[in-house]
Amino acid sequence: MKHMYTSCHEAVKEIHDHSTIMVGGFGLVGIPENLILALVESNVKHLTVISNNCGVDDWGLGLLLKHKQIDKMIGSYVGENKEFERQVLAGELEVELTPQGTLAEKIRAGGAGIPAFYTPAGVGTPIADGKEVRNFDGTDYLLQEGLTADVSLVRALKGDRHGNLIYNKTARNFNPMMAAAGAVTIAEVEELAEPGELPADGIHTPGIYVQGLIEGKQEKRIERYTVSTHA
Amino acid sequence: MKHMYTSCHEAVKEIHDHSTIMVGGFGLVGIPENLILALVESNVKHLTVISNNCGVDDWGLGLLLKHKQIDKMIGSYVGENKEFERQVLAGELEVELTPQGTLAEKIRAGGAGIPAFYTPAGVGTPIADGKEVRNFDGTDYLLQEGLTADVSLVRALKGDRHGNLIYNKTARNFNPMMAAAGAVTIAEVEELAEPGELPADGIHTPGIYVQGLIEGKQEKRIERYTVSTHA
Amino acid sequence: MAVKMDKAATRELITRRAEQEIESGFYVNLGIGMPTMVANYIQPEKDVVLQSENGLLGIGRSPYEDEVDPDLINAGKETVTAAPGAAYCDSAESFAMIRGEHLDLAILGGMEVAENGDLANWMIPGKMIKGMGGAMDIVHGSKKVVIIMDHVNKHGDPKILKACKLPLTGKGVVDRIITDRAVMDVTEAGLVLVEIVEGWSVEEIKASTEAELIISDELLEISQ
Amino acid sequence: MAVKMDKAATRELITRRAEQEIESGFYVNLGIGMPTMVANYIQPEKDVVLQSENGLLGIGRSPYEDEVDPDLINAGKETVTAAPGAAYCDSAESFAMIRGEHLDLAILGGMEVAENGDLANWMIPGKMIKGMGGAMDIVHGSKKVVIIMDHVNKHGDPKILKACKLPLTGKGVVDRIITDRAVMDVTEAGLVLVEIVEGWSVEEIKASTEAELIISDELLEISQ
Repeated sequence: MKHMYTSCHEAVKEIHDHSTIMVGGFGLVGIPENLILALVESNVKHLTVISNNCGVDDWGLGLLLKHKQIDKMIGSYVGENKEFERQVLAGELEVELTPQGTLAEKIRAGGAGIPAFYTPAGVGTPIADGKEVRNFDGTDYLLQEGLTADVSLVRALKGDRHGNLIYNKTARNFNPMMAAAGAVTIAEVEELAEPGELPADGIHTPGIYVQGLIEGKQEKRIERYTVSTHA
Repeated sequence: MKHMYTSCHEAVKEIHDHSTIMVGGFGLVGIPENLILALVESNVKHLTVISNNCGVDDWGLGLLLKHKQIDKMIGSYVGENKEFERQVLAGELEVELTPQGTLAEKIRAGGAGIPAFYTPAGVGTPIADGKEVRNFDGTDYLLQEGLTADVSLVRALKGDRHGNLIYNKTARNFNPMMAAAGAVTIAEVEELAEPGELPADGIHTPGIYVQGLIEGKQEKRIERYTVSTHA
Repeated sequence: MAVKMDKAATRELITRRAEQEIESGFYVNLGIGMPTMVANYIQPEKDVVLQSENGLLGIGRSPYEDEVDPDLINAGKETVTAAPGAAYCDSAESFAMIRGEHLDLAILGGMEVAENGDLANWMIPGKMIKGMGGAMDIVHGSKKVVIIMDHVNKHGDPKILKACKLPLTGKGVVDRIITDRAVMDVTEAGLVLVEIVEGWSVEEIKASTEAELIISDELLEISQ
Repeated sequence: MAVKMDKAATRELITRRAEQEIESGFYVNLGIGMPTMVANYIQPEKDVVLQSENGLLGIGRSPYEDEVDPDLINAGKETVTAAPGAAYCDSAESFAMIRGEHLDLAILGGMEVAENGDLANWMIPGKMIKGMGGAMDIVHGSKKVVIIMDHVNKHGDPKILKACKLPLTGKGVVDRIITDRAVMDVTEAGLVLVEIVEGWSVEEIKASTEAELIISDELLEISQ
């Protein structure tokens, strides 16, 4: 049975100044909202954050930016955030941009004990600077190393006390790989389940990757509300 | 909508003399029984077969061996088969043994467009002969290349006409990675479903990896029948 | 004789032409922005599966208001629905599909394309760098990469060049370019003009293209 | 004074001692053969999850006859059940768990172990090679690797050596060896004898061990 945190504040005590953390989500979808809020209140500083995006100015990881808690950001797209831009231009924030598929694979590799792999993405681009290029069967590939974190914060729809997680729709995104790549992984779940309630064939993250859970109600802000009108 | 084969005989026409094929399953669990039977009857020869095991003497891939249809076998454990031993010792069959986790990862890499990766398994063993050894952060790793196949034969519990597959329990094993690593992937399914019937969050193999399906009733032979007795 | 069209008409012209690249049975990734609009024109008789790199194979139409699920978006972060027979997956699996060349076609936007198929579409030095998102993976993974964009930039300067000036997204990755003036194929021999939009002359296309253009023997005209 | 035990008693002695390596909260992989038997002795108050590398996290007891599912086996190909809260996964994910060091403990069999932690347990040159299965991955992935085996082979020759003679399964991978005579730890200083089975003397253990043994200051006796 996993540790059941009594609050998000207790959970984020695993994170210290200078920790490297991974935070699940694509845009604002699938982010562990309450763990991020607790991390803001914890006021830990000098974080290295690995996440596909960096939230928006007033939500998600944007809140950590606003409180200047991030020293370095590793992601693939950070264009939704004015404060991000300001801090980068002011030299307050280091940013390492990685192609999205490479980022996903680097995180998977980290969790899977693969120290490095080759990928075609980024060959001949600024991403290749300082990276080994190697030819396999006539095509050039870049060497990319795995990524791990001290703590991973993920969000799931359901989680049981064994740490098994199921994600909802496109809120899955980076969460499963990050769950595996964190030395400590904390899952914020919308619904807690008892062991055996979740279908064993339908688990997205097996419980071995999760060290603790906390239940949390989600706001789920929408970035680009797009609808069809009835004809 | 995917091609729905009318028979296993039609399906295995995708496989020719000298084809490289992947066949799902761990032991006799999760093997595409009827596709293998049809392949035996097709009498194609000189196959390179990638599969964790090679069946038993009278079932699964053992039937292909008996009919001398395999030139080369790539697997991790081939110890359940007398005819296999005979052919290897007689020099009729080439065998390439690969650690099971490395084999699984090589197949995943092949399907995922990763030409090569590093793994600790096999360092300092005969498996490392002729392979690049590289040190990352003080530990030695072997370079291993991805594997692909001309045709992959997999077995699933359920499949829909979009090619989405769901596997049953430990019959999943190598099937999902092989489905992705075959230029042509043929799925033998126990039950056909209409698109939308399978839960979109519970698909193990997304349909993009599957080129055709055939329904097949399985015998499911048991290698080591082991039971508890009621107290 | 140059052709004047407003922005909406230009976009419709380009996206309708891009739609013709999609064959029944295709798995397709549409980039953010104008490429996403191509979905609006896909002919209903075509059996097409749209992939979204954030983990959805089988994008459906936009939701009605009462169908909106904040956990269901496309790569452009717009709320969408899932088509019947859709499958969700994680980002590693999604890019495994892409990198492993399981997609038949990707339609993406471009800032510059070179005659050798180099593409630049992610950063302008000196401006804030927002990131490449999935573009660098997608250009390597798809069996065919089609770039759709205006033929010239807002200053009237060519965007189809002998060599890209901007930092690349991918080297030698583009197969076809569709603009508001023409369709061009990247071939071993060089960049071939294969279609021309009604109202434009070959000379006008050449004049607005820095890259050397080979004129196809079977040059077609696209009616507006 | 040497101790004579029949094979069943020897196996029980070793597997019961091996069970003590398992702490509550552990994720454990048990190898094929004698290691699988360790499961029979796991104390019910321990919260343990057994992993099977063919894709089951949470092995349960053997099924009753009416529960047998041919699609549900362990890595030894025996029919099993899934424990409450179990999860199935594919082989790549299963070995991602292993290689990524998510398992706390692996208990495996051995043919030879060297004092530096080298392990040989998969092939004998000249005999038919059956394959290494998952052993080469498992020895690298687990936080702790415990080898259980007879102290000497059927000819009475040592199996714990200065250097392995057989082809290796892994280099420097073993943390602890449990035999029918003793428990030894691989340390930076060398192989340390930490426990000795009742009835055996330190001199007898030394005589039946080719590797140099350091005798622990806190040597314990295991009662039979």
